[in-house]
Amino acid sequence: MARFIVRRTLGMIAVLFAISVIVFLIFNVIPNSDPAARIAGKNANPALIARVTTDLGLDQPLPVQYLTMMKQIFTGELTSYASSQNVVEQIWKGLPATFSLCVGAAVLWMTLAVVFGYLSAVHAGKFTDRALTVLSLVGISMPVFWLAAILLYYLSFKAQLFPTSSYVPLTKDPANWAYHLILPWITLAVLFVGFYSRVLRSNMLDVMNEDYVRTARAKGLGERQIRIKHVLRNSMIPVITLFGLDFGAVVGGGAILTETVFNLNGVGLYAGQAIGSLDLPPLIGVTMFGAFFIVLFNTIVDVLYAFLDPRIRLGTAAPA
Amino acid sequence: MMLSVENLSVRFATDGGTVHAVDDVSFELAAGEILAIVGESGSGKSVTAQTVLGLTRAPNTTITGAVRFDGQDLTQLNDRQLRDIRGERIAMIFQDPMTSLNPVYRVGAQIAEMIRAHRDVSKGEARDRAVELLASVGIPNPERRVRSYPHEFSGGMRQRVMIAMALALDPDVLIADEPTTALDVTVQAQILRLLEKLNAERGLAVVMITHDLGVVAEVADRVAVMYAGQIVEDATLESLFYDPKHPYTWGLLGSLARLDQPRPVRLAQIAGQPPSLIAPPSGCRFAPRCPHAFEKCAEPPPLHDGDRCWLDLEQKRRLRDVDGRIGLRRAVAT
Amino acid sequence: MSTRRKSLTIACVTALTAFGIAACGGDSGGGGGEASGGGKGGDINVTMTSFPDYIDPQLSYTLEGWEVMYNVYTPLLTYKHAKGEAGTEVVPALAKALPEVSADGKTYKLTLRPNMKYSDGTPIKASDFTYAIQRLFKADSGGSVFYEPIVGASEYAEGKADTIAGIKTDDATGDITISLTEPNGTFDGLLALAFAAPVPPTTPLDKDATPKPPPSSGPFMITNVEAPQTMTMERNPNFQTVKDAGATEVADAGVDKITITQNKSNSAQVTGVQQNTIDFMVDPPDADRLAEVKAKFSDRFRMEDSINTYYFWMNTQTAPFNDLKVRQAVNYAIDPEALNRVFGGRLHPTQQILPPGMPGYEEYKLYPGPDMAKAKALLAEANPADKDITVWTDDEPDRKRIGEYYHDVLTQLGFNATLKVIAGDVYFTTIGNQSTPDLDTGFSDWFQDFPHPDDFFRPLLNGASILPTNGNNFSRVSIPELDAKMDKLLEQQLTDDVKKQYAELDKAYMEQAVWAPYGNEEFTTFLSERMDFDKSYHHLLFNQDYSSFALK
Amino acid sequence: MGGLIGEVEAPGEPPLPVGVPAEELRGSSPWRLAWMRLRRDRMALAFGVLFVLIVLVCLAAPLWADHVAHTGPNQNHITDKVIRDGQETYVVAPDGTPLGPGLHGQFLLGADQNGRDVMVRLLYGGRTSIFIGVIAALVTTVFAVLVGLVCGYYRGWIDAVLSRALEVVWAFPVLLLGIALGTTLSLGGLKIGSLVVAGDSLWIPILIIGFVYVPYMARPIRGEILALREKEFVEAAVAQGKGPIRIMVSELLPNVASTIIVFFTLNIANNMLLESSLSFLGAGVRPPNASWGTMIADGYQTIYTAPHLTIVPGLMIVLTVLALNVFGDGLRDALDPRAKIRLEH
Repeated sequence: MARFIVRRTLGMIAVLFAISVIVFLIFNVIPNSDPAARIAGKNANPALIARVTTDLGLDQPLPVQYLTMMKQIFTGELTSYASSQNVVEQIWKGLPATFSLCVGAAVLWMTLAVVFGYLSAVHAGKFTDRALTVLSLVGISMPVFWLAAILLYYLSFKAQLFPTSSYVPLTKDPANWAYHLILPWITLAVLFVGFYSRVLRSNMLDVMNEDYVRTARAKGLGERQIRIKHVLRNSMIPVITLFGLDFGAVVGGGAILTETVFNLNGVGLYAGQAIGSLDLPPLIGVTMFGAFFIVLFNTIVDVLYAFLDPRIRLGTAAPA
Repeated sequence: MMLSVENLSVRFATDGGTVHAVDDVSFELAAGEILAIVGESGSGKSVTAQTVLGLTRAPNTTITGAVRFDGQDLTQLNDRQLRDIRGERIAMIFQDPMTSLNPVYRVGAQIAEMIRAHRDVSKGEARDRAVELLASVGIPNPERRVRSYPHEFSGGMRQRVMIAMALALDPDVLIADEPTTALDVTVQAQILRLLEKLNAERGLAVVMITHDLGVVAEVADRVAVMYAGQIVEDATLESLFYDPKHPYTWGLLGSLARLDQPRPVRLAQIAGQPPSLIAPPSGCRFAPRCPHAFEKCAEPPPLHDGDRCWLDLEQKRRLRDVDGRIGLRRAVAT
Repeated sequence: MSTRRKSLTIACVTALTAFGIAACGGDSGGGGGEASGGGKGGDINVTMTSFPDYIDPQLSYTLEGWEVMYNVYTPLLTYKHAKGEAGTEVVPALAKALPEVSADGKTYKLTLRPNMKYSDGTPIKASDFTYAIQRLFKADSGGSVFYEPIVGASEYAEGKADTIAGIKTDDATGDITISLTEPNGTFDGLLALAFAAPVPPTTPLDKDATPKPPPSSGPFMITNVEAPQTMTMERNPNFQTVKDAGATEVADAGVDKITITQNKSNSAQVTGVQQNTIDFMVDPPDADRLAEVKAKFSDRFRMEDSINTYYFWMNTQTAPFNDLKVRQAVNYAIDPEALNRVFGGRLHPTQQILPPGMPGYEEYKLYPGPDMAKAKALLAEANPADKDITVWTDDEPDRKRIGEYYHDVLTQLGFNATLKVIAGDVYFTTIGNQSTPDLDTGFSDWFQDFPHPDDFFRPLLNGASILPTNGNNFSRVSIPELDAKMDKLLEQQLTDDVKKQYAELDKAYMEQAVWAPYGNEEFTTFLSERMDFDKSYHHLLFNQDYSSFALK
Repeated sequence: MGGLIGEVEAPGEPPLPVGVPAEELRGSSPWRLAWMRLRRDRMALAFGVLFVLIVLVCLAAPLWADHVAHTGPNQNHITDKVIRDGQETYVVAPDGTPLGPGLHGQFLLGADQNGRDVMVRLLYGGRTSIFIGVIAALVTTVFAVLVGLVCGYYRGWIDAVLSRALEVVWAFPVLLLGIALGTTLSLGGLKIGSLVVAGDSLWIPILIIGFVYVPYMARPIRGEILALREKEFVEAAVAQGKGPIRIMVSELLPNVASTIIVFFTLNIANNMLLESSLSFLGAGVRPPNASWGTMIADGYQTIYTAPHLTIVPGLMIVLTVLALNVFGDGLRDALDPRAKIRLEH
């Protein structure tokens, strides 16, 4: 097991390194987005621009600039060119909002997905199953930001049931915290509820025909106990794998849209702004933050896979 | 009488039409007796066995007839009542041990689960009982192996676990649905020894479903031969092997490779295919493949004193003799 | 002045999250508290769509930033705390009187008022002014360009000298002498900017002081900053020392505490002020909410003039816009009424360079329109060979729509126009960079740095302002005789005759149709119920004057 | 009971499906079987037809523009006037509120803030969105199949390198990568050798979306090819001296054809969703051309006064993507009944 973890961490570092290089190159290739010119202000003369360039070390060769930037990330000094705010600090400040959104949405979509998937599998073919299938398919087909706009317009504005967008810290006012996050949770969760419930449904239908389910019945277990302890338990393995990958992707950047529309000042919103203003330091910071989570959760999923399904021995090639 | 099946019929409604898997099957199982049900695949023997424990109940199934056990008709019990029988009074083991155990739970836990489903015992007690059971079926150092997962056992060992699980609540009847088919010969023998020991020591009545006459010869007290959903012969072991009454049985015996005789050029086999169960032929179902069929066979023969065939006893004994062995000779231009 | 708002919003979305009910961001501290605090004071709540770029007098260079600095850091001179044109007059502040200017106009003498104290009690010394100017250069501030005429400034900037030769101060007597390399009629105005506001030497010389702003010399002091979400300003206890020293022109605070919060949703701000959970919103309500606000809240809402001009620049050095007729055709084709709708009726139509409220403004219209037929006729006459042009605009929602309108007008005129919409933050540096290809025409706006006509003509139309990077003369206008006239006028003080000549300069440029100007954006004052609507006023240079906030 | 194959006395003949007359099964390829299954799936077919209908309607955009609405998609009519129930009304009122929907040829769905006809833009926008969705799916398929084949066939270090590359693209937050590339390329366009792509051409969103989804498709294809690689018929082909290219194309590719087709349809749906997200964040289709995503972004500014400007384009996306998803599902069940293909979201 330890060997496996070491191998995967090395893989993770390699991937993160590759991503940091890619982002660095993408943004250094943009024509005339030279940060020095921008900082020097509107009617700066060449002398002032030259001074700003040397101060920011932008006249160094690219590799040197890249190394200094990487050093700044790990020492937490990375500051944005546009607004001179410390990037690491801003990301740190955005964490509560992003995590509240992602974790809350994850809990919502996993519970609903399991309930919907279980119901439509148990009542396969009947009305409940068909209704839930249609609902899931519609759920998969909706653009996240559009759903957010519609929910905000009808529920928050017209019906005034929910407050407007913006994040209320959990520590200050838990009730308000949840109240402000209900719509964002729903928006983020709808897509995954649709997808996961259908994956769970087809898995459960497969598992129901397995021999060990018949054995369980022959052991005199109750139908409900069989469905939950045996059928659901085994069908959840692929769903949990998917969850690991998707949760990483959502925390890593997928939440940009939801945070932007609901104006939750989390890492996603900060990422959106960083790109809007083509500001390299925050962008590298945010992308590394995102990629770290995606790769981290990929590894967690592989390790978790072994616990979920004892047949998988760690150290062999991770499941494709 | 421990268990008696009376006129059991099982029909499945499928897209292609209604499949008459089991058609008017009746047999009895005495306490401590080992009854073998033998037949080709698709003859309905597994369906019959599973229907006894109500495992074939499904929206598209219609089950008629009765399964009398301990004064109750199991076919009429609802799911709740049936659960008190399953595992407690009648236990079952299946053909493929590789897939019959849940891969993600430890073996001990699966056994304990069954015990706690029927007895109000603590987890610890159930676990200890599981260890005893594993020992009783001959699994080495059971204290450690109880914590192993199914994929950490060989086929034979896993079948032993299944048996251990079946014995957990000291049932009266064990239904074994082709328990040795998926195992290689040496392991097969061990499993059969184990079943015989359990039958002898505990008086456990066993219904052994198999298509292997070798297994039948080794363990069975009585044998029922099934063909196309019907029992065509019901006899004691001796009379089946030495005084078989039904041509199909002759065909089965004839196609056995014999050590005590010169190797034939080609093994004899029964011509033709088992009939479609969607539109079963009227009259004797074996008639299309029976070289001795005659007009009477157009009428469906009843099962009386152990045999479902219109030939009289004398004709049977004469026609079954093929070159000094029991066999089903190709129709001679008689 | 750099773009009107240093908007960090990405494209269309965050700037205009279209609706909302509750008050601004939850962690807004004293949000929405009713009148509290002693006497006529109070604790009021202000929201901005974009937080100030820096809370540092020497670095801040956006409207939002200057609005805060005006009543926190007092320079030697300041602009009169008054409504309308009166507010463009320069009056003495920390200095006893207006500067004595030498005959050759190159030496300025001022004296600092005695025993004044910053908000943290440190005494205000004459050398603090030198320190402030030094900070401008060491911290690479955008405003340092204005103070380069001071002798020894560029040497100090490049590090060749460790003090600025041209500034002599005597802390005992408070005398300050500044010598310039050549006379500059606007220098009084420059001394009145926040850039030149003295700060104690404890302020970091070459770093942004936003995390811990320097102590204040104005009516308010900064007590808490959490950029870019929220900050609080409170009454400066030591401001009395400045008033006792005779600085009567520097207005006092009308409320005890102001909490400023960033709220990305304009609509949420509008609703907040309507429901009195927000006391003042800095930005004007969006087009789609403006009608409703005008109708229902006329008792606490009004339009305000602001000195700015919105125009389309045309590259006069390359085809097809090097032909005067083509440029005139564009002026005929543009319909200010259409663009006014993009601002929801907040655009005062115009067709000249200087905006109303700027000294030297005389209204005229050379190309009465919209007259598509005349425009097409002119274009047919000119018959430019190169019809492929690129139209540039910025991706902020209202500017994108202006760009789309202009692109459609040019297409109807027969041009083969492609629209290029780029990120707001890099727009001006991109079109200001000569190496960018296809710079034919596009959107631009200009907000005055200080109320002097030269601040419109020099950076935008003078030949010398065509720079390799960061130039603002997007039309690349270089007319030697008009440049010479501009330089001559700069040396004279702003008399009525000089204003007349600036008006003629305006018309001269428009005869060359160097731009297609279409409007001057009007700002708004929108207050909550409890605020004194009549007392509050809009300052021409610094937008809302925070010292005019008061509760009813 | 004639006609049953049973008559032929061949030892070990596997029992044929019970009760199905012989003729029907003779010589039907997997595609015919799949078509038979698909034909029975009413819902999938219905939605398939719906998708084709939407495509046709959008393709007919010029007809509607010229003959009914008499305006192009980008034409501003801010200060024009239109006759609405009797009297002349401004297309965009002085205070900036645009004309609402009404049962007229012109401005059927009303105008947007620039006075452009929303219905015309919706149809042209549909063309753009669907065009990007389909072509990007092609791009993804080509790359994914290439990578999948090469990895699966050659294995060894080529597989390791390409898989690591896939992992890097996979680890990149999809939206961040899309926006970053979108905003950067829109500034200066793309110059690869002699090939010059203008800053505002549709090819930029197409290449970005196509590229970003390659890992989602390449991984499962690689998995299947790896499994197929072990099969005897591949060894046989090698033994016959066939070159790697021929093996990959003629032996391996047909076997993953059904996976590719299923992924292709579901990929179009995902691409349209990603395109709308990118356009919403200003990094997808460049103004002034319309796509459903940009229309939602524009309409979003005035959702308070004119909600239909946001709702209608969104509904069109949902309808089209739903049609593709349902049809794709039907296709997957038909082509691969044991549904082993999982489109990992």
